[in-house]
Amino acid sequence: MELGTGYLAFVLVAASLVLLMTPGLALFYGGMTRSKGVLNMMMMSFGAMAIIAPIYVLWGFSMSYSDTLGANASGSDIAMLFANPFHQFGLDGVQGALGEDGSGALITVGFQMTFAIITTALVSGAIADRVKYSAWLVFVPFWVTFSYFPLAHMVFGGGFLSGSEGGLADMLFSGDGGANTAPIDYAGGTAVHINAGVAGLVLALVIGKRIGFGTRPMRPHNLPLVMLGAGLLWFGWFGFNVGSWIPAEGLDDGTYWAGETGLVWVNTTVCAAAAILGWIVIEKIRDGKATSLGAASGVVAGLVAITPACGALSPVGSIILGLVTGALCALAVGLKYKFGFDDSLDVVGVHLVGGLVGTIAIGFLGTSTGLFYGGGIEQLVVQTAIALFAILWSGIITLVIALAIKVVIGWRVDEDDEENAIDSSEHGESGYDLAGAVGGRTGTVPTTEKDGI
Amino acid sequence: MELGTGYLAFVLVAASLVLLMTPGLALFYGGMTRSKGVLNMMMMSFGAMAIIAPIYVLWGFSMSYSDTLGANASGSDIAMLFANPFHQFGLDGVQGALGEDGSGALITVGFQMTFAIITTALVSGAIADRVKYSAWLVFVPFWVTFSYFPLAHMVFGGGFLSGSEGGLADMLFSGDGGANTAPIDYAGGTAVHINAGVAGLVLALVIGKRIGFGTRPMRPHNLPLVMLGAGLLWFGWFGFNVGSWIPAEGLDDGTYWAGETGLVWVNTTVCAAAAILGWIVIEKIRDGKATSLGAASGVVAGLVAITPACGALSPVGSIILGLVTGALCALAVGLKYKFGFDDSLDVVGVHLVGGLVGTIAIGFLGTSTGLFYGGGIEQLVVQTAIALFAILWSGIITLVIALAIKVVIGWRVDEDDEENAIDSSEHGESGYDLAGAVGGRTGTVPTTEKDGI
Amino acid sequence: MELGTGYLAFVLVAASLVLLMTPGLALFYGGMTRSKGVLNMMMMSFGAMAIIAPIYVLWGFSMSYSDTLGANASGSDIAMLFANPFHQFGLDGVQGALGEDGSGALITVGFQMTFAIITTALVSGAIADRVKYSAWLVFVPFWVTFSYFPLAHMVFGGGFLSGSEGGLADMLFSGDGGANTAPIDYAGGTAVHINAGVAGLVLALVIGKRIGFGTRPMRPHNLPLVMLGAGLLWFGWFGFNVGSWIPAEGLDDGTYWAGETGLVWVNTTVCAAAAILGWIVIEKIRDGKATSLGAASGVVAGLVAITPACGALSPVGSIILGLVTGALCALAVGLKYKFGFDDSLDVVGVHLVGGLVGTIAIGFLGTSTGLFYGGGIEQLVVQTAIALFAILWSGIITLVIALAIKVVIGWRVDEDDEENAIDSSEHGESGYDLAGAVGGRTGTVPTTEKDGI
Amino acid sequence: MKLVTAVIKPHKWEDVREALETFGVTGMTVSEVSGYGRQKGHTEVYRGAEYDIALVPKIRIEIVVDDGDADDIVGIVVKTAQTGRIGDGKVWVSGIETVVRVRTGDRDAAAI
Amino acid sequence: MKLVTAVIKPHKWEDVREALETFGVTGMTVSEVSGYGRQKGHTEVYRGAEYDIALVPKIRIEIVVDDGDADDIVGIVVKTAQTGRIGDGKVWVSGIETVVRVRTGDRDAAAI
Amino acid sequence: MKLVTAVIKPHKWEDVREALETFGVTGMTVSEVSGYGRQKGHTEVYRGAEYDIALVPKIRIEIVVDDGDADDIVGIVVKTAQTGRIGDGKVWVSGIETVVRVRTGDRDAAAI
Ligand SMILES: Nc1ncnc2c1ncn2[C@@H]1O[C@H](COP(=O)(O)OP(=O)(O)O)[C@@H](O)[C@H]1O
Ligand SMILES: Nc1ncnc2c1ncn2[C@@H]1O[C@H](COP(=O)(O)OP(=O)(O)O)[C@@H](O)[C@H]1O
Ligand SMILES: Nc1ncnc2c1ncn2[C@@H]1O[C@H](COP(=O)(O)OP(=O)(O)O)[C@@H](O)[C@H]1O
Repeated sequence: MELGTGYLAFVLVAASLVLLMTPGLALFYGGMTRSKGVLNMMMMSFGAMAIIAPIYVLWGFSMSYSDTLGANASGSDIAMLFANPFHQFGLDGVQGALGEDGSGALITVGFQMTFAIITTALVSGAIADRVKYSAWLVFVPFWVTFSYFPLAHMVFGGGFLSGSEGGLADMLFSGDGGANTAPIDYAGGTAVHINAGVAGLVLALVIGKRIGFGTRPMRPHNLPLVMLGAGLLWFGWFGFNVGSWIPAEGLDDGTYWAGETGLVWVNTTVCAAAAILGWIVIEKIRDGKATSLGAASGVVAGLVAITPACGALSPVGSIILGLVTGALCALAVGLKYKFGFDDSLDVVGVHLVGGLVGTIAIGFLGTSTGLFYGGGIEQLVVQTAIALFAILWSGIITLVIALAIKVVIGWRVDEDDEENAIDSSEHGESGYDLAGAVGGRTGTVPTTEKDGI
Repeated sequence: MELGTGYLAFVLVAASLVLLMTPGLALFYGGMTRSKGVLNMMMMSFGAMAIIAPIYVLWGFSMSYSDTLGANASGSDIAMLFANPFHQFGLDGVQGALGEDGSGALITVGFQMTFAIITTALVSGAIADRVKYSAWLVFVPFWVTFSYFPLAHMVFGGGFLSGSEGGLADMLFSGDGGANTAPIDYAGGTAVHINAGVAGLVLALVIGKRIGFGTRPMRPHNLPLVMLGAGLLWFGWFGFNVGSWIPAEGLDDGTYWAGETGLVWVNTTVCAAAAILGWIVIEKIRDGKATSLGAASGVVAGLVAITPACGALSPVGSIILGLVTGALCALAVGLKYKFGFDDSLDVVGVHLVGGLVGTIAIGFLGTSTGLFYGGGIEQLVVQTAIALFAILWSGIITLVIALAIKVVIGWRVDEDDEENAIDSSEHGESGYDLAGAVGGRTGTVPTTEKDGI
Repeated sequence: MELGTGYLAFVLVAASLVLLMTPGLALFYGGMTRSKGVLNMMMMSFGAMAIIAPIYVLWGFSMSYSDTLGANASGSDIAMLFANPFHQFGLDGVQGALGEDGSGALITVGFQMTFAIITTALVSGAIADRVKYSAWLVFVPFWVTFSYFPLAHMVFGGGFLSGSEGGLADMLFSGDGGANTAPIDYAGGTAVHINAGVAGLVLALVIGKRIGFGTRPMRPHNLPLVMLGAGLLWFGWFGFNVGSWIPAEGLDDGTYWAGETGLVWVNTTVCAAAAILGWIVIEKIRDGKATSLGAASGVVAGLVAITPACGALSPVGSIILGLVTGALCALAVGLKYKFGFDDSLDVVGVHLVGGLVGTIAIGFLGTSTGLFYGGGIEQLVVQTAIALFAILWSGIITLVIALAIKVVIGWRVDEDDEENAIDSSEHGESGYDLAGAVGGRTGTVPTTEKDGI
Repeated sequence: MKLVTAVIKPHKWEDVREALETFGVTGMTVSEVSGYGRQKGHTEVYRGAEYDIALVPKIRIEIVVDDGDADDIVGIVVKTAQTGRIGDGKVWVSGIETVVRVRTGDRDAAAI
Repeated sequence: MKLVTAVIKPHKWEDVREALETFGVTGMTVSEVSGYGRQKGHTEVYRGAEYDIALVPKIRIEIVVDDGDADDIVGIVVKTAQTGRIGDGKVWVSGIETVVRVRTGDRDAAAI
Repeated sequence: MKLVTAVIKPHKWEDVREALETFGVTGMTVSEVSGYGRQKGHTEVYRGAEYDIALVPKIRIEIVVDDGDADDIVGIVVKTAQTGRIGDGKVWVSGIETVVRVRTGDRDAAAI
């Protein structure tokens, strides 16, 4: 079977699905904050969309992929870390513009763009309810440029964390030119989840706790919204994982595509499902009750863990990964109270922990090279190495940006505004006005002198 | 035109769409309960996802399809009812795992898995606001195993309710080896909707009424959520119906696929639309007003009815089916007050009635064999027969499981907890905390001694 | 690469995506009204779905496309404006019904049907909270028949606003039979957005203001719902724009499809993103704060503007278009206060203004024929001409229908009902009943004598 | 004139309303409030963090009545709202100086 | 000191607030309540089941005032909130012993 | 018996509750209200239309107490709810004639 347009049609859909993940995340996160911060939380995601999509066209794609998809890089060392941002600036020379030979390169651009957006939006969960919107809008372009694009290049663009010559795996496990044990990261355990999780941790530390953290109630204000968000994320994740299939030499026909995408789809689903189980079982044991927030969190944790592993495990292996991840993340979300950092919506507990579990689990559960399937220790070492490198890279870059912003413009809103309502002080709005027939229990006449154009 | 990867790309999308239906259903149902039970309602759907996806990999697929997709069955009588659960246990031997010849078998597994999930989740609407979550989690695996998998095998897997030799239709209408009048059930009027509807009825009878049913107000707490759910269900249903196309001998090229999927898409849409009309017209006449709950219910009723019929009717026939179904279901939802059973969210009135109407209507409106198109009475008889058989099968199986659970662990939560709030007693949460700046009108400090890992 | 089934699979998905836009719009609009009108607002969208889908099968498709897709038209002048509604009444003779040669014609019918629905639903935003539901249900079929179907025929069906012989562009810029400068409207800047925007304006003028407009607070009651709606609209818009690709002679292979759809996808996304920026920058300057309603509105404004232009601009051009549109629409939504018409949810400010900007911008930014790319003035003139013609057509048709309804049945609900709650008076419902454990703070026993069937 | 204020369990509201209607009370003003008292709230758990929800939902009813009716009305509320379980609520009576019907300007007995 | 409690129609709130402000009232406490009275509620229908919604939304205003202002304030509220249609609401006055401004501890006249 | 009514800032509710509990108050009734006063609201902007939100969220607490405790309780509330910033709220005291515990029918001192 030829690969044909079916494969590209799916990637078009996949790009759309991943784009939907960011509004989905906005709901997932928004429902989890207090009602006075729901809009600010959602606006962080929408702000990431607003800024990153144009940036991706301008230099993001070039910086992540231009060497490999466009002309060849010089082969210099820096090219292992990121590609030339100016080489295909503004998508210059990327094929597929109107009237040109298509080849689907712009479909890939679209698909990859959505990854940059959602990864950055994920970070915002760590800093709910206390940050100047302007500071966030400054953080976004710097972080995506210096943390995400390079890691995407390293992992997906043939750079340092891929199996390429001169890469990390090559340093570890190939003697003189022999093939190395290629790192496995199907859809972004490292570049996406570990990256976002570490960034969340660093931001939470640099920015500090919400007023009243650990002493005042801060419970989710709208759990149906959280569950809706989890549902949309799950749906979108099929784009994320299944759409990440790439034709490799000799494995580029439609039959192979059908086999592998089917596997990825099933693995993605059963891992998320099993992670619900893992999470709520821990809750039942520890707290006495299975919660809906736990179920929604389990969905996301399972999806995070299967992200790097979805092409490397069997469906049964994916069930096991899901159970383990759900349970571990359910325990990990308590760490912030122990260590006293206010990772408000558990970016660390879900994305860093889930990303680590998924990335490293491949060393055990990978059907070709995992320990449990008779593989050696190499894959496990390689997986651990790329995870650690991603932690380091993201940690350092994020720290530098976060401190710079702290010094130059400051992160925190005014204390009074934080106490009162960040939605009102930062956005001049409030999320809900549900009072029956009052039509706003408050308020006077809109200033009709406002002139419009 | 070759069938190519386009067909499989659509099935991948379709599987994702049907997966989304379950969170969509959770919203549809959740919005319809009282606010104190919204999370419990949604958790029944999420619990179905958590349990059934892994089960489907372990024995569900094998039990539904292994004989036909894998090796041949023995041809024994029991094989008309269900396939061997252990034959492809854990998807063992299902082609498409990594590195194997793909053929898309795993895409099919994914697609079918989502049917098992949504069918089971549908049942939960009958028992809102009063059931132990643990009892539901026990019910799910037994019911899906003994009611859904067998019916799926019988209808879709070449078993007793398909056109196969030795099947029900064969018993009725084929003399000595001649071709029988094959039953028509495109995407699951019997296995899905009649099955879920009957199960809902049986559970409602076994479990009993909510405290205050018929005497206290129990109106939907969030109708925009209900309409959102209806919208997502409609969207997902395109996966459900259109994705159910299967290449048959001689009808397996891309041109035929394009023709039939287009027809199915259009029929699905117009039937749902017409059923809105049917429903709200009845409301206007009977109650004086067209309601949004009526419109949302009409959407679902129309989609239920077109499920078995979407490939067999003309678009104009589908409009007629929609009008009739919408009207009938609008009348049928009143039955529970008349007969005094508390089918809380009308699984019977919508899914059982809608499923019956759709399944039987094929005998009249089917363009090839329906009475109105000059066909004989055979199709009508066959359709009625499979509907009755599905009612019987589902009714008996559900009754046995429901009574066993009643005796062994009991279905109902404590009366006080039911009066107070099931979300709180079963899940330790409450759905909303919208109070402006209070950040929880209630509550004290989170117990920060909780230790995490 | 052959076009194959991948292209058609995408259109099937695209049709489903566009169908989802209408519930998405219902949320977007519903969240923006006061809470006492949320259901009425959503019901206008659902009513449009209920009525238009069947109509489209009956005469809509025939009236829009039958001449070009079916048999040839007579070539009469009226055929430039609309096709024969009875030629393919009930889809009679449209290929693709069961057992026929497919060719995907019914997939196209489905896709186009969703355009008719969403366009009509868009109009309802101008008349929130004050209109009899029956008046709306009467307006819908007349408007879609006389305003939308003809404009769709003119723009997409080879009629007066396409590049066809005897069309508007031909009148302007082709001398003796030479090729004219064909108008560019990829997915409906004129037929969809200008059309809906003008209709909204006319209705707002004919129907008059809400009681208290400009003097009483009328702020959005549920902004997370608005943002969810915007997210779903964005997602659905990929179907709208990308699915609008049509194979043209010589440009009908898969490679060309992949190139152009990739471009359309990227343009759609970056324009929406940039329009968020454009909108919130204006807000920041004018009001001091970037709002979530502004961001959500920016998304929609950007999507509106890129609708006609998505195939004609470069990605960088699309960013510019987005910035400009976002800013202009942010200013334009104030006009209604200045001129004193109550276009409640800014159909004019967003769809008319956005549609005009996008349609006309092609004259500047179009990479083949735009002024900034060395093209002449012709494209700009043609674009302006089709926009003006669409304004005229829609304006006149809408005015006639609106006045007729005003005279015959009247548009407005009773003043008391408007003050009190239109959801209650028109639909007998209220949107929310969130009160914790009360289960409805109000109400008595449901009338159980209601008889059902 | 007297003002009777009653704080009761939400699911008793319908019964109380009916009993008062039967007695002849034609109007009252109702609000949703939260009660704090012997009846303890419950515990909620969000990602492992426990919240002690101290307040329980209650319905608060205000009834302006003629001096002579106050005792009867208190009696009716107490009787109808009683379940005998902790948290049934309180009823209290205070004096008011005047009451006016906004629609007509009528005062006191004529106003209710 | 007196406490004036007014229950009025929601859409009259803005007018009442403005009138009171003009008179010189600098503070009040407002809540959303439901009223039960001569003004009947409406009927809702969900899947054919009718609900008789007995309560109608009202706004409840509490104003602590100097003894001498009470009558004027009652008059203003009655005048501004009046539409002449059933359901316009009630206003009642009761005596209070003392009022304290939390911020300063000031009492009575100085506290409002 | 006395009724102490306190209108305070929402984020002070927890502190006030604890202080009252320590003092020995075993019950109260709480509602979410909006305050209008010297503390001005804020401005919201929706698509360029400005809304002057005059009301700010407050918590209203009602406590029925023994005559002798009223002063102490007012003092505790004032002390705990004080931030010294405009908008801290008011506390007022009025006399009530009787209070009944619904569960038991107990009256007055025995009822609270
Ligand atoms: N001193 C009080 N002042 C005002 N309201 C009170 C007081 N004590 C209790 N309440 C109200 O009465 C309700 C029931 O009181 P609680 O002590 O729980 O039970 P019971 O009245 O049966 O002893 C409380 O939830 C609260 O709303
Ligand atoms: N006896 C009462 N005590 C307290 N509030 C009352 C009483 N009677 C009426 N109300 C309040 O006044 C509102 C208007 O009363 P209603 O009888 O409907 O109309 P009207 O005052 O015009 O005769 C009611 O909705 C209720 O909130
Ligand atoms: N005269 C009054 N009657 C009733 N409540 C009042 C009155 N004045 C103020 N309040 C309440 O007290 C709150 C605080 O009052 P405000 O004037 O803003 O500040 P402060 O009390 O610090 O001077 C108000 O929000 C309102 O709820």
